[in-house]
Amino acid sequence: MKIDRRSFLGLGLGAAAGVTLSPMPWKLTDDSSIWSQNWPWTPVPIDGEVTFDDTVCTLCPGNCGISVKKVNGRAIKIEGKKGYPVNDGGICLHGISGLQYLYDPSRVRFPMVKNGDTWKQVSWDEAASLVAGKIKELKDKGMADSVACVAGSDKGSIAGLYKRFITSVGSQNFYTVDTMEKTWEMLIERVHGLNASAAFDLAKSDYIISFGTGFIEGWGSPVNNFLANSSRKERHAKLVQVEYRLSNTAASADIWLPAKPGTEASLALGICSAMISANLYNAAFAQSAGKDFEAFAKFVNEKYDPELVSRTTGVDAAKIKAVAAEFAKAKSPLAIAGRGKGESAGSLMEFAAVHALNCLTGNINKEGGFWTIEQQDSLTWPSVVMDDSATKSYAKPPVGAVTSVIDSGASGAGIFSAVVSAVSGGATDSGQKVLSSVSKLFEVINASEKSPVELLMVYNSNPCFTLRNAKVVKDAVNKIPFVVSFSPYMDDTAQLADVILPTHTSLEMTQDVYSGACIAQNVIALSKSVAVPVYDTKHPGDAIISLAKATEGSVASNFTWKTYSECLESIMGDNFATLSEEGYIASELAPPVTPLSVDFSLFAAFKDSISLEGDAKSYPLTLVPIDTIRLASSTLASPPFAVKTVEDTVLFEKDTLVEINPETADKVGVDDGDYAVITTSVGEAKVRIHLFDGIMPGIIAIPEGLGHSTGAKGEIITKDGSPMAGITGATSIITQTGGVSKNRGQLENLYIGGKGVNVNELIGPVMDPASGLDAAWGIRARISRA
Amino acid sequence: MDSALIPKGAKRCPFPVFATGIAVVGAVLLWGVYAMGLCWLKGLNQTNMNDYYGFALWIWADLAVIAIGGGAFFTGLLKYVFGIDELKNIINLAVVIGFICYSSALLILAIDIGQPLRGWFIFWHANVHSMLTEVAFCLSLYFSVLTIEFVPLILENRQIDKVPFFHNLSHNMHGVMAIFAATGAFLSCFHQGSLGGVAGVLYGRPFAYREGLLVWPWTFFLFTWSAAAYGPCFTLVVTKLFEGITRKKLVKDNVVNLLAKISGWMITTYIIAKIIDTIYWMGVTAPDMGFSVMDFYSNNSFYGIWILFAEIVLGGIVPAVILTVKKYRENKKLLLVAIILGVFGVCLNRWVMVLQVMAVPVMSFDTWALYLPSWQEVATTILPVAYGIILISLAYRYLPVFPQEQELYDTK
Amino acid sequence: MSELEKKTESGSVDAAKDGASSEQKAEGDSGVGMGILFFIAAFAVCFLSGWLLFPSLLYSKKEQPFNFNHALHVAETGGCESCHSFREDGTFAGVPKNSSCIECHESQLGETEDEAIFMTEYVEKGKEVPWLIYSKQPDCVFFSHAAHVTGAKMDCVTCHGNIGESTTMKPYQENRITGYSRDIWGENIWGVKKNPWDRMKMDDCAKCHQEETGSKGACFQCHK
Amino acid sequence: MTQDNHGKKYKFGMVIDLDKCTGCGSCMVACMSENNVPFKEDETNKKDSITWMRVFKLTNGKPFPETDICYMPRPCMHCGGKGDHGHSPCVSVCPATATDYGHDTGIVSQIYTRCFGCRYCMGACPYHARYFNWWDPKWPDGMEEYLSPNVSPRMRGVVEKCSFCYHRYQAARDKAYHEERRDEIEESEYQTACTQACPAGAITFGDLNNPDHEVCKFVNPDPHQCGKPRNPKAFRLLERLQTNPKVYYISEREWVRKAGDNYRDGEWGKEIHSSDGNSHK
Repeated sequence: MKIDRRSFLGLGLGAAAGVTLSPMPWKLTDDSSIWSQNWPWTPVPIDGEVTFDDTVCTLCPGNCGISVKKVNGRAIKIEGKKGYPVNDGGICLHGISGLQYLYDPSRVRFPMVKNGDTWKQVSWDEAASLVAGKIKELKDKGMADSVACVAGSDKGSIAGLYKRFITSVGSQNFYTVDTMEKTWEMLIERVHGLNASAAFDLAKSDYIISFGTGFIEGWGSPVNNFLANSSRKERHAKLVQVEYRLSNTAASADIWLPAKPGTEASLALGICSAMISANLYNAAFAQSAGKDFEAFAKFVNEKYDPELVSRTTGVDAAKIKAVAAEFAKAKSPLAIAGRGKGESAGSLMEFAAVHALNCLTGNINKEGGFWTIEQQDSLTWPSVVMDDSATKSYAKPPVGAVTSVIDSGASGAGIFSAVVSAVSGGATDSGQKVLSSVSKLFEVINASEKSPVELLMVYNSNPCFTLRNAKVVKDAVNKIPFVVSFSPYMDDTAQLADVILPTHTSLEMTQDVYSGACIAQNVIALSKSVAVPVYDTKHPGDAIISLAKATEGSVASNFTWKTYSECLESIMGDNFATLSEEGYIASELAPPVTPLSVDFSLFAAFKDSISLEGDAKSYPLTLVPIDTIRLASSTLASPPFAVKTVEDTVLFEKDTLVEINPETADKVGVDDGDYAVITTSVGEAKVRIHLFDGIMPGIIAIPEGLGHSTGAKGEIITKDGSPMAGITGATSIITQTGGVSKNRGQLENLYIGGKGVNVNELIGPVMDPASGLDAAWGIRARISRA
Repeated sequence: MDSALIPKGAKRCPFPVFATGIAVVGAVLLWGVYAMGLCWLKGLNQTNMNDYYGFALWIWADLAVIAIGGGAFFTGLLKYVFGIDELKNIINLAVVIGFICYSSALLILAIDIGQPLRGWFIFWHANVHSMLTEVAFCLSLYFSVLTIEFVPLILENRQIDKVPFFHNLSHNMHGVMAIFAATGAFLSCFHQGSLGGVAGVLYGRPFAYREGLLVWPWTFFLFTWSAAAYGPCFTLVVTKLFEGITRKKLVKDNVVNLLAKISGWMITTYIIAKIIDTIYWMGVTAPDMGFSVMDFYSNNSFYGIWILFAEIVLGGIVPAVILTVKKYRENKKLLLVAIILGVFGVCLNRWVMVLQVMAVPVMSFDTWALYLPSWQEVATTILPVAYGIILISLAYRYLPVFPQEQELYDTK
Repeated sequence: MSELEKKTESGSVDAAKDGASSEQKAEGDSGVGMGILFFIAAFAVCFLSGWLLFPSLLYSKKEQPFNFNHALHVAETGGCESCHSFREDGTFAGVPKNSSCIECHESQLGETEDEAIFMTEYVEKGKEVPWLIYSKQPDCVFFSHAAHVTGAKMDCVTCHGNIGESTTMKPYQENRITGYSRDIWGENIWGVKKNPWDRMKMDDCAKCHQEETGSKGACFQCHK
Repeated sequence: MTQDNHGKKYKFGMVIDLDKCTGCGSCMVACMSENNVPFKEDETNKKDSITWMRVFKLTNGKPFPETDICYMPRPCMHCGGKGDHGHSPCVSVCPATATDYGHDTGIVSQIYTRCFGCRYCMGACPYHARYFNWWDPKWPDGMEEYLSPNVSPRMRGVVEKCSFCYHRYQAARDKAYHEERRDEIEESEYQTACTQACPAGAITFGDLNNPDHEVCKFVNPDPHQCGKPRNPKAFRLLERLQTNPKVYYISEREWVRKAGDNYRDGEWGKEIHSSDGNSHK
């Protein structure tokens, strides 16, 4: 048979015709496009029954009520809980992103011990006995006071347990990260003689003067303030914002008073002066409740006449008087202080100057006014038992002890002690109240040749990121021989730890929650676990209880509960049953039984605002942080969704952008988008320039919440040597899982980590002589083109 | 070596020289193919396009090659429908260029879409209101027509022609070519127009939007007209290029001058229409939407009013004058300047109607969006050029593209 | 370069041959005959494999975890709704979960092997049965049972066929390329349908919508 | 296709009070979380960052201390198009009918599985409301667990945009059908995720055809002028382009209202008559 070209032609044509007339090409065309519609690497979430689980968000002290939407029991979305007293359905962007914290790539999957450059997986028991062993060793040597703990706050039962642990061991070294709430508490103690927290009834006030607060930028209880701000707009209640930069709050305000930075207190006293001289203050209240009012009146009239104040602040005297008149005439005027989000303590005397305005109107403990909320001890702890060595060690003062000196005018120099928080995990009843500061702690460690702290426990805080002069804090942490982190994430501090005992994230655990953040409400709530723990983590309460048990002796005897939930039930008393059922208990605010007194002598003791670090010659500009709600700047880093909302004028690629006025830019010789170097006495950083008309010339503003490190350096060795992965808690409920990024074998969060500059590496702490706490709100700086 | 395939009596460079040349261009082609593969496998993240620049370099290249490939339909129209017979001496080249341009355009479109496997949805699930649907239908139909027009030329290859069947087929196809040319001209008119319509209908984009007739904006007609006007310029540029490279005369001057003259008059009429359109747009259309002309040409680092000047004066009026005035047209150098400017002008017009449209901010608080293509985009844009060079070289070497070549050679 | 050279060379050799063969036209008949023969052979092979082999390659077959007798359950419970019910929010629960099965199957009912598998493998282990859903629509589809069953009062049979009368579960066939159940395209490889439930492609939805409501409906009506 | 929106069953729309908006970003995140929007390591190139709801920051351009800023949340405008007939800029250009106008709801759909990624609609949209999936969506290990089944995750190579949370409308209809209400839906039953989340209560959502709905009361749309707001403090973005959006903005601030459209020198504040007979203000 001869096969020629015709045969081939026939073969080809025949095949083509045969295929064309069969369904194959047509079906394949259709199917290949359907394949592209269902790519196996694009996930397909499984449908099912929808349920809602209500709980309380604990990402920030705002504590909003949230509803977690679930499909087949799998949490898919977080929404604000309608009708909840704090937020009534509203929710902030971090709260919505809550589920991203569950699966954060930097989450620590299991307990780990640092071994040179690597991390080794250990069991919970191994980890606990390792830490307990160290503590026992120190205790045996009589060095129990060298055990310290830094916690995010001292509110609630979990913080109580950690404090109780430190106390049981025999140490006073329990520290919390100080916020404006602490300063307000100290102020109330000094001015009104009350053991109470401050609260502001912003939703009902008809005239608010805010001294640099980020009223709608995360200050106080963020969502509650958003609601208050909108209700304010509806009620045509006025907001006056005193700030050197057109922040979102300033933009939302009716009157923006751009006072020079650092002169806010003077402006407040200027308004006081205007009110007193025009006889616009609540004379009846000042006379009946006030002590030393006359001295204060004389003081402000002499030193803070509006004309004088106008010169220092740069705010027109007529404007000062006008605001004073409006403020005085308002039905429920309110003055608030606490810069930015109020995440640092701030200056006590500055707060005092602002609070003088509230005291002049007498709008205290009334609707729409300033409230003193007595601190309730709703938890009943069994008293702490200490053995001899613990008692001995406990007598030693804390490493970070500070004294606060207030020159209270006529009455001369005096020392007053601040309150050790009422929600103590079992302080001894010696009544000794010692003030300490976490910034001071690290300062002392750094200054000492050998660290006075031998063992540091870090719970619910990230001091290596959030404290001013973070680099120095890191040095101090490195100096401490043994550091135990309870962080769920490989954050800036956990990276420096020797042992990590990873705890649950907020959605995975139950805890008691108390209204705070200066909200004029009384709410106690139970935040419930709404998600199965994703990794081999423990409830922080259980973690410390098991550590106490491993420590044995008197320490263990103070922790007789089997689990945290048993502990919570027993110490909460009657509230527990109600909370388990209702979720929260809200009660009306009630004024204190005793009539309010005001000691005006403190206000008259105002001298100067906290001056900034650095000399004006080498550092001609002022560097201040910008607080924005879109970036978390406290213990937790922002979740990917929140980072996505950050404008390209704040963060671009991996660079922080700083705001400066075009006028300043001209002088310095930089332009929009340029690279520049900021230098302060603390450090320097490369940034990019963003020109903004709304900022006062002479100021550089830098966003907070950036500059997190990426995560763990060094390899992680699992027990069985298998690559680190594995979600232990939940079963996979997604049919197709292809689009997952490769596990790096490292605990890195590249969505926020490694981006931008940490403000705290440019700004150092400044001790407020009045409170002993850190009152830094900026630093002197210079900037030059890079 | 390959002499058996080369048209009888035609002088071609030695095969190794040819092969080397093809290999060099082939390397560029492979680079383009590699980039194309990246785009298909990894997706369009390989480009520098973004959500503001959904249409970019490729779409410009697409529009530009179709515009300059317009010589095929217009020359075809003139020859077969209007019976201008001299043009038979250049029609083959016009068809080859057309074929290259249109196949390139289709290839570019296939790379440009995010889901190539679903590309056929444009036919199957067509939305008749979309200009792009019109483009897709006319483009692919006209490409089929061009293929049919190209086939007889291939069949004229010395060896193929020896087969009686092919010989007869070729002969018969020539006979009916007028019908195809007419169909092609009609289809081409439409899709050239609909490509113009693509930008013109965007009433959310004041820079591009034009009023018009029925469903077709003025840009529809301007695009058709400009393709007809400038397409022959490109045919002539390629002719001149060939003549330069081969150092041979391939087309007689009278043919060149005729096509140049027709092109000149077409450009003249086009540019008048374009100027009227521009003035109306500046004076009525854009102001109605709240824009002054200079809003479109200021506050950015690239798009200045120069681009409008370059398009209308350099790319329009200048070639129009040169090509319409006999004295200038017959000056070889001026002619070359004119046809090059013409090609530049029409390409610039397409650039403006794609890239500047995307760049101009519309919301008062939006900013200009400028973009630089990635290497993958550049490579895939060069890919059709390399492909075109190879195909046209092969055609020139093995097919009787220039019917007058022999005659001109002999007279020399 | 050399390759190109070779190709062209062989091409020209071919061409030369071609010239030769065309001259030997006398033998043309047999050449044409062979061509036709090859044409028919190739056509037949491709045509048949496209029709017969292709479908069997395209689909994979999977057995259900165990057999389920619909007819029996319908007889016992009285209708589809007793197991395939709506949730309170109007969503359709689809295939019931074990929790609703064990309302009746508290303990093993009957002696069938399938029942035993159900009890020992799933109920006792607290595992849901991984049923393979014949009528499963892709992720892009939002199908409202409420609109069709409650709103338009349609019968289950219209779309699902007579599955309620079946006593055994047919093997589940899955398109290897798309991952779709074969029931979406239908048994017939050309997609030809006799009954409304034979095929469940979008066009089938649209056809019915057109007939019943006068409009195919907007895309979002059924897509998500 | 030449039906009018007026008198149709529903015409869903949104009103955003720009004076209440604080720029907090909750709406953006609520949207991303509700709609399975993916995220990348670097999202700072805003021209390649999928944000169905995007909050723009506007400034009045004046020097310190006269400066003012305003945040403007921008979802998809769900344009009715010229004459409000449903020929939205994007719908009319899509070659494959992957985006269409729902005449019963006024909502512009986007069908990811139909879209083949030509991006013509993105060019057509002056609001930059449409986004292309340049990348395969990827979630960190395990994070896909939070994906919602109500919105299908998009694959690489297709366009996506705000749908006014259409799946919530679908769910509300399911419930209405189930309760034998046919598809009569209460105002509160269908609210978008951003509306629900906004802690400032700046966003209102509802049926513009229903005078009892808040949105209608706020802006008082004029049915004879394609829904143009009759409230003088309300405006629509780029009104003069005749895209006829269904998203309205309210502000007491004049500069903000002016920023909502383009005006040539001297035009602002005057009644503008365009050559096609439509009047604008």
